[in-house]
Parts: sequence; structure tokens; C-alpha cells
Amino acid sequence: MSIEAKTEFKPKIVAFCCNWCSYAGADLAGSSRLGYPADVKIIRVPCSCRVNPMFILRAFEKGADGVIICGCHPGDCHYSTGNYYARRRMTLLFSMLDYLGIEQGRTRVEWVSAAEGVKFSTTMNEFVEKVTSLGENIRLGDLRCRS
Amino acid sequence: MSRVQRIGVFVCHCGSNIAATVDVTKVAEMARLEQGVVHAEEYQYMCSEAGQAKIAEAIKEKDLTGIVVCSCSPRMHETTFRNAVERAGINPYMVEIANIREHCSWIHKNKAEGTEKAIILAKAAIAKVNLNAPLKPGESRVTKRALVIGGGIAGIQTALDIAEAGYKVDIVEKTPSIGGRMSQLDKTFPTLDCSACILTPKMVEASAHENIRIFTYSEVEQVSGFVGDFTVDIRKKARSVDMDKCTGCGVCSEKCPAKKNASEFNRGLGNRSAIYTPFAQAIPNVPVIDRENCIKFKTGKCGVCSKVCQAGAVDYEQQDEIITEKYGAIVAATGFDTIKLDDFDEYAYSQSKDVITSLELERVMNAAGPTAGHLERLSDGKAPRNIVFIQCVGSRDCTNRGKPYCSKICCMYTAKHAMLIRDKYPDVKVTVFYIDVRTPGKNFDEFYRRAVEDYGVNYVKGQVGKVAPQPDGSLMVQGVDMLDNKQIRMEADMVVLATAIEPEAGVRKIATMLTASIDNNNFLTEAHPKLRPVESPTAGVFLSGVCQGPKDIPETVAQAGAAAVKAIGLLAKNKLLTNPCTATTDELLCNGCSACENVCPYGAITYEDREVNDHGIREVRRIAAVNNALCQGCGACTVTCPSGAMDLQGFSNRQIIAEVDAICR
Amino acid sequence: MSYGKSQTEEIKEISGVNPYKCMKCGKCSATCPSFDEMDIKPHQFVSYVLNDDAESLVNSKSLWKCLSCFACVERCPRDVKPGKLIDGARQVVVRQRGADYLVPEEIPECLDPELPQQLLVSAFRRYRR
Amino acid sequence: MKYSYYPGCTLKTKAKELDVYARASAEALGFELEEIAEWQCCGGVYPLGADEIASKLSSVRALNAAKEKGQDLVTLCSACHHVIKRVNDDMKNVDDIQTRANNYMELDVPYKGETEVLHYLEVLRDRIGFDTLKEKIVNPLKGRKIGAYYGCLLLRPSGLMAFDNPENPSIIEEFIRAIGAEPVVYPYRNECCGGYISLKEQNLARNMTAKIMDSAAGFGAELLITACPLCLYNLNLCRNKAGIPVYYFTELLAEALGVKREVRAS
Repeated sequence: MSIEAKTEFKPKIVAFCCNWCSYAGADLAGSSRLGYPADVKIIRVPCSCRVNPMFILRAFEKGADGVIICGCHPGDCHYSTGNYYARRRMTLLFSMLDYLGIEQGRTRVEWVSAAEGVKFSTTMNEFVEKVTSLGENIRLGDLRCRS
Repeated sequence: MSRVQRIGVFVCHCGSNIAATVDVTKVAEMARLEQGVVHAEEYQYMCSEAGQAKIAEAIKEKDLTGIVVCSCSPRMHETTFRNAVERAGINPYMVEIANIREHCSWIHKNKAEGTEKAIILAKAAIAKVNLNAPLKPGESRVTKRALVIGGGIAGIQTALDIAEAGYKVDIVEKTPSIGGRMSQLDKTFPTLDCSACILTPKMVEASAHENIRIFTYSEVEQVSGFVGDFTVDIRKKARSVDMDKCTGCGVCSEKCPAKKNASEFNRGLGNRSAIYTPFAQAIPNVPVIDRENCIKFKTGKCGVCSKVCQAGAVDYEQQDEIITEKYGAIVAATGFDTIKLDDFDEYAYSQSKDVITSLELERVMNAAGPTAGHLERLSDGKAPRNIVFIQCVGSRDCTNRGKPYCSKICCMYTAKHAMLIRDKYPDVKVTVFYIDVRTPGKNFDEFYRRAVEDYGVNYVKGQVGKVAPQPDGSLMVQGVDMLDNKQIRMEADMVVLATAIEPEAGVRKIATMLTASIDNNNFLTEAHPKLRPVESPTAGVFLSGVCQGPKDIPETVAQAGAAAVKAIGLLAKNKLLTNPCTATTDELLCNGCSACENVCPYGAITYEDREVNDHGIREVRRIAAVNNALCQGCGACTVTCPSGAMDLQGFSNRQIIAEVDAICR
Repeated sequence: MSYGKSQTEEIKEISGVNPYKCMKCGKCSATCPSFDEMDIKPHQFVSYVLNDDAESLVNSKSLWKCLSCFACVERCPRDVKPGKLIDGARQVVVRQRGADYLVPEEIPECLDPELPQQLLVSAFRRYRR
Repeated sequence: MKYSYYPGCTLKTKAKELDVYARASAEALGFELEEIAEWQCCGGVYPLGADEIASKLSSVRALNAAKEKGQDLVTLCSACHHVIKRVNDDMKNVDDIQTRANNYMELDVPYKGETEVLHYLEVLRDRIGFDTLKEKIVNPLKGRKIGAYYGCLLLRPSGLMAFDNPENPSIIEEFIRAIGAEPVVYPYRNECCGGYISLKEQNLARNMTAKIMDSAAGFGAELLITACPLCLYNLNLCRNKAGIPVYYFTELLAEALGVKREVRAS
């Protein structure tokens, strides 16, 4: 591994998208051909409130460089209040992660509606750019897995 | 994991949609190496009958227990593939979709990158299916009644169609009468029918229909429940007039001394009394008291209306009333308004009475309007000789003062106005400043051409920069003719602004109550822009009319009918299958703390004392129990649960973590 | 002239305007107080840039007729900022030596006793590098 | 209350009235204008080119001087106000300009748009209040019909200037009402006077101001007021035709506050 040529850094980014708004927004970005880097991989969840902080910790532990959670706009949640729960939980989690050394720029919550293909694409482009500028996440990775 | 899965992976080319930027063969090859995968193949169109047959065949031959389809978004074809595998004998919830089209092939141009990502997405889906378990949907009942929010032409048509199919339907309208914007129009394009003449019979039909109840001067206050079983609170605002006693004679309005209140129906161009019916054909023909402007309510003295009412219908003590009703389906038909022109003062709308919106012109042209149908300047009552129409005022405007969309109806109604004016007043010169004339629609372009060719309306390609009121009361219009490349300065006596339309102000509140999606322009979002244009993504909520996007009357009526059919299709069912992806408790981990109960938006979680067998120890514990008919599967409880006892079927902790692992591997 | 960059590219860069945003409504030309003095009209600037015809733009009289009154910028429904595009073309010209619209020698004949400094300063800034 | 004050080149020479009456009125109204030491000319026009830095530095210096004193920066001339306000916005919101300008300036603490830029009229409206101003008027200009001439630079682009409604402004009309006179509203009060075109093509500016003057006169204005020396100059080019005199708004303010004579005497 150590003798491998140094290639351009490609971050690993996990995006949790709620089924009703953001996942549909991502679909719209796709059907409108609004590109964003392939580094983003989307996991579909019913609602942003389904995202357990454990999932995010797990992602960082397994080598993710950034995690973004997308949900419906405040007031538009399919389940009325799920995105409010998500927002509160993530605010706490992100400040804790920051304390642990995982910079705020590696985590983000964004509201993207089903009609906002453009916003989805620009958000992902911005986020990837930000995470790329921060470089590889080494803080929470399992050090035993490294050579 | 109950047993080791035997997974089949099916990679779709989607013609060239996927195959052009993703090496589908390689995806299938790589999938074959994943844990549990015993079969992988690719095909041109997995959703086709032949594609589905391939899945069925593989299930039979290889005894598959789980399926991964790498294709388009699950929002497109998840149901298709679930049904296909069910027919082939395995549980439909053993299917997972890897979205390698919308989330991959369509957005990545580099084939190597696209292929790599598609493989990872496939791996994530495979990892998830390894942990899938068969699920069985429950059943819920359907209340055989529909609610229509909004009593304009969209709401009336939807209600009539639902009622004709034999179902009960309620219309909730916030103003004192049904009729909506169409009742304010004078004539309609492209046939020049009188608007009231074609609308009034529909209004009467709706009010007389045995299956239709109309709540006017009422608003939806609260909505709970879900498809098939909504519970809605409707606020009937105090009308101050007893609807049963009132005979609609109109003496109260006539005698009311508070006469100088801007008439909403006439767009503020005329006055009405404090007790009023908005217009002559109003339904119901029962007045309301506008309490803010009523002398009795302001000072305690007056009471004229009560004294002159022979029927004794005036009731100053009347209170708002809340009606709670159950519905199986809800149709939003909340309509539109014109935008405020505060930020468009270059057209002098706020500085001159002779600069009006097109909707105001409708009232001016209408026999029941403020000028009794005579075309005259509102400043001095003089007949205009030069009228200038300005198109796209606030439409197609991406700055923060306007709307980015085309309002769609303006080109046609301006042609109508121009034609009607030239027809009735041949001496009046009519000039239209336009950016583009957009007339797609049956007989629409012919209509516009008639305005030009037969009626001599002068269409000028270009915009107006400024309308300047002159000391003599005329209006100096400065515009450009882009074809002549000349700046034009022309004097006009009247300027009409084709003002952009926007969804009615209260729609955001209603969308929130319905948990229906809404876009940045406040239009309600449809479930699919092409294939499900009248359904909201929220099950049981349908869209009718301009609340979904700009439309003219024929389109609105067509969509209203389509929304009705969707509602009828729902009401015709006796039972609905519920989403089986509900929360479930691990009774050995639950400590009965009530945290989940507190976050559940549906009240689906209760507690019961249950005997559990904890590694040989039998004891009765307080344990969370989920009502599957009520649980909608959001998952809020799963994260809240401190002991990790709550999980969500179909989106379990282990499944999501498996996906995370597969992506980060 | 410039280092490998076309003049239209230069105009776009200096002005920061994206001409593709324009929908050709003509509002800028309808608004412009100097319209009659211009040979290339404000709305045409966008087309000239799109057609890669910087040659005509830099030789246009219009560059010296724009008053920087920002009326077109204010009223443009597409946020194109046509005035900035005109200024971009003007910059291309004044940044080249010897292409000054205003030369110091002609100042004395322009002077009148009431003339405010502000006028000289502004004109110098707009007409010269 | 003390404000940093940026007079600008013309207020020291041709437009002395604009300046001296403003200072005297400020004193009467209980605020002080503290002139920035060694200010330099703003350049008269805002440099539109996205890559221009050097021509913005004089504004940045003035802005930073006000920041160091912890004061808001008050301007009088429309052009100075326009330039300084927009440069301030660049320093606040455009990273590239902020960085490059600070590199030139080599300040101890980089300037990042902290200073608030106020036009004198904004001080009257938002800090003093036109109601308070009205109370302090000793010599109301009763019966005078005054047209406000705004010009371009105070109003546009409205998103950045945030001065007033760009198409139908009212701040000077309110000011006129406060000093006891009657405002005359006319549609061309926000149309361009011709600006710097009058240096080489006076006739063009004259045509433009004639339209403005005629409109104002038509609606009954007996005099016009403005905040810009160049506007005043251009309007006066066609004065003979319509015959309406043009004044700086500060002169009428001083008159209404009863301090005009003192200034003259001094």
C-alpha cells in the first residue's frame, strides 16, 4: 500500500436522503442531468429522523470522509415533525464530532424538496468540494486497519 | 439473519440510459463476487415483460430468496419488481433496488467513474438484501367521503365528479361564496363565452347535489390521519347571519350604512357594504358581516341590518364553529392570486389609477363591475383612446421581485382583452408589448392571430421600461420595439399589466397540514411530473387546478376531473393495504421508558404488560407495542429509543449499517 | 492584443456577466436614457458577445454614451446586468494604450467656471484607464 | 452622536454650500460630523470591472478610518455615497476583493466591511427621525412647492444601495414635508441627469435634464433639491428653459433650522 503512487484524493461521502423529498430531489437532479461528483453515494431512509447518530459514527469509523443528511424543508416533513428531530439530533452530534476532531465541514444537514433538483446538485457539489479541501478523514477511522 | 440468502442480481441497461455510462457487464460480474449472490445477469430492459420473466425464471431455477435490481429509481419501478417476484413465489419485500440511473448513469459522464459507483451501489443493495426479511402488509379501512379544499372552478368540478360517482364530498371555501377567480372574469378565451354564464350552472348544480355539502366562509384548521382515514377540523367562521333563516332578499346590504368598504370581488375598484354577498350569483346567497368594518361591531351602535331583516336571520352573537369530519381522500384546489406589484413601480401602478392589472380590467369590462361594464379610466371616468398592454409583468423574472415561471394564461387573456376592446370600441388604439407570444392550445394561436389580423391590435416585440404619469393625466409609455430597433415613447390613457399569478397565500399552511410537498414558488408538488400529475406524493391527497401550476380554465377542468377519478378510485376500495415497513419492539431490550411514545407523531405506540422469557427468566414487563395500522414507518422512535429496542422493518439498523459498510468498504 | 484570450472572453470576464441568462425581452433598451445615441443598443450587446463579435463592440459609439445610471441593471428581469457588459467592452478599449476616448489636451476647452470636480473625475475614470 | 464624515472633492470647492449647510444643520440637530483625516477622492464612479482593486482603495481607506474610530461613515454627495457603499459591500461580501485590497493596504487588522455607510438623508430618517426633525424646525418653509430630484446613484442598484424604493422613492419627499414645505411628486425624479456625459456632450445632458425639469414644472414644482453636485450642474444647464432653481437639500434644511444666516455670516 505504502508504495502505491499518490493519486488524486477522492473522498468517500455518504448521503442519507429521506424518501419523500430529498431522494426525489436527487432523482430530479438525475433526470435533469445535473451532475455532481460520483463520490456521493445515497442511502434511502424513510425520513431524516430515521438516521441514527450511530450510522454516522459508523460511516466515519469505516472510512467515510463526509456525511450529509438531507430531509424535507421544515414544515414540509411527510411525517410532520421528523426533520425537526433530525435537526436537533444532528446539531448535538455534529458539535460532539467537532470536539472529537471531525471538522464541522465533514458533516451537514440540508433541506432539499422533491422539486429542488438544482439545489440537490449544487449542495452535493459544494459539500464534495468542502470535504475534498479537508482531505482524508483519519480521526475516527479504525487505526488497526491501516498499514 | 434467519437463513443464508440466495440472492439474484439483475442489472438493467435501460436501453442506453444506463449502459452508455455504466459498464453493466462489469457490474453484474462484480456483483457475482458478493456474499450471498448466486446469480447475476444483465438485460436491456428489466422492467419489460421479458425482463420480468428472466427474474421469475432465475428465482425458479436457482431457488432465489432475495432480489437486487440495478436499474432506475425505486420511485419508478420498485412496485413493478415487487409484483413480479411475488408472482414468482417470493415475498415482495425481498426486493431491493440499486438506483444506478438517476443517481449514477445520468449524472456521471465518465464511464469508469460511473461503473465504479454503480458497483458500490449494487454492493450496498446486496448487503441490505442479505438482511431482508419477508414482510406482510396490514389492512386499513376507507372512509367513503372526500374533502375538496377550495371552491373555485377546480374544486367545484372535482366535487361534482366525485359526487356523480356516488360518493359524499364536502367543499371548504374560505370566502363567503363558491365561484373563485372564474366568477371574477368577464369573458373566457378562446370562445369569448361569458364566464358567469358557464360557471353559474355548475355552482348551482354543486349546491343542489345531494352528495355535496358546501362550507363557505370556512377554513381547514387541522388534518390528522392518513390515506383512507383522515380526520379534519373545519372552522366555520361566524357569518353573523343564520344560514337557515336568511332568504337572501338583500335588504340588509341595501340599508347598511357602512357602505365604503373595498369590494374584494371587484379587486378593490368598487365598494361594498359591511354586510354583503360578494356578487349577485353568489352561492350560498347568504350575506356575511365583515366585523372589522361593521358599525355595530365597532361601536356597539347601529343594528340596522337586524332591524330590516324580516326573517330575523342576523345574529351578532354567532361564534366560529369547529366541525370535525372523517375523509378517505382530500383534494387541494386552492387556486391563485395575482402577485403584489409593490416592487414594479416603474409601471406606476401605485401612482396612477389608470394603470391596472388584467384581473382588474376583467372587473372593469364586466357589466356587474365598478363601471357597469363601460370601458373608462378609473381616474376621471373618461373613455380611453389609447390602451397599452404590458406582458410578463413579474413573470419569467428570476430576480427576487418576480416569479421565474411563465404564468401561461396572460398571452391568451391579453389577446382576448385586446380583441374585445377593439370589437366594442373600434376607435380605441390597442398596443401590446410582448416578449414572446405563447399560444399552445387548441384554437389558441388562431385566436391570437384574429386579434392581430381581424381586429388590428398592434403587437410590439419588446418591453416597457417606464410608465410616467403626465401632468395632464395621460401616461407616457417608454418602451422598445426590438424588431425596428427603436425606442418608443407613446402616450396612453390606460395601461394594463399582465401580472404574474402565484398560488393563493394560504397554500403553504394547507400543504403543511396535509404533509404535502410544495415547491419554491408555493405550487404543490405532484407525485411524478409526467406520470402522476394530479397526485401529491402524500397518499390520499390529490391536486386540482392552479395550486399545482399555472393553468387556463379547460386545463383546470380536465385536471379537476382527473383528480376526482383518482379520489374515486381510492374511495371505491373497502380496504387499503398498509405499509409493512413499520416499527417493531425487541421485547428483551425494551425497558418501558416511554421515550418512543413521546416522539411518535401518530400515537401508534402504547404500552402493555407482557410476559417475557429473558434467557430462562419469565417475568411480566412493561413493553412498547406498535399499532401497525397507525404506524407510518418514519423511524423517529428507533433513534429515540435509548436501549436500542425499537427497530424499523425494511429499514432496520442492521440493514442501514450494512449499506454504510458496503459504501465505505 | 491580449494573451491568447479572445476579446469576447475578456469582456465576459471583466464584466462578470453571463450573457446566456438574457431572454431578449428588451427591457434594458426600453429603459436606457441614451438609447437614441447608441449605434449598438443595450440589448444587442448580449447578442454581439454571444456571436463572438467583440470587434463591433469595441468600435461602437455606445461605449461612450452609457451613463452608468444602472437603470438597465435595476430593471433587468434576468439579472443580466447589461450596463456591466457595456462597461466590460469599454474597459477592453481603455486598457489598450492610445485608445483613450478622452485626452488631456481636450480638457481645457471643456471647462466652464461652474463645472464641478466630480464631473472631471468621473469622466476620467470612465473614459480613460 | 459623532459620525465620521467623508465630504469628497467637490464639496470642498464648487459645492461648498452642500457641505457647510450640512455641518451647521448637524450641529443644530445635535450630531457631529468629524471629517476623516487625509481622505482621498473616491473616484466619482464605482469601478464596475470585476478585477479592479486599486481604484477602490481610497474608499477602503476612508471606511477603515471610520472603523478605527468606531463610527458610522456619513456621506453627502450621491456619487461618493454610491462608490463607498458599493466598495464596502465588496469588502464585506466578495472574498477576492477583500483579500487583495487588504494585501495592498497592509493594515494591522484587515478591513472586512465592518463600517456602516450612511447618507446624510439616512441619518435624518433613520437616526434622527423626520418627526424629531420636524419638531426642531424653527422656520418652516410653508407654501414652497419643492420637487425632489434623486438621480441614479442613491437609488440604484437597489439591492446594494438599500436606500429607498428605486422606482418610487419617498425619503426626500418626507424630508420636504418635515421642513414644512410641500413635496411635488413627478415621475422623472429618478431618471438620469446625464452624469459625466456633459463633459464632452453637454447637449445630451441638457436634453435629459430638460425632460426632468419640464416634468417637475408640469406637476407644479417651484424649485428642485438634490444631493449631488453633478446633478445640480446638469440640471442648471437647462435652467433657462424651465426656470426652476435647483438647490442642495442641506441649504433648505439650514434655512428651516434657522442656521442659514449664521453660516453666511461666517
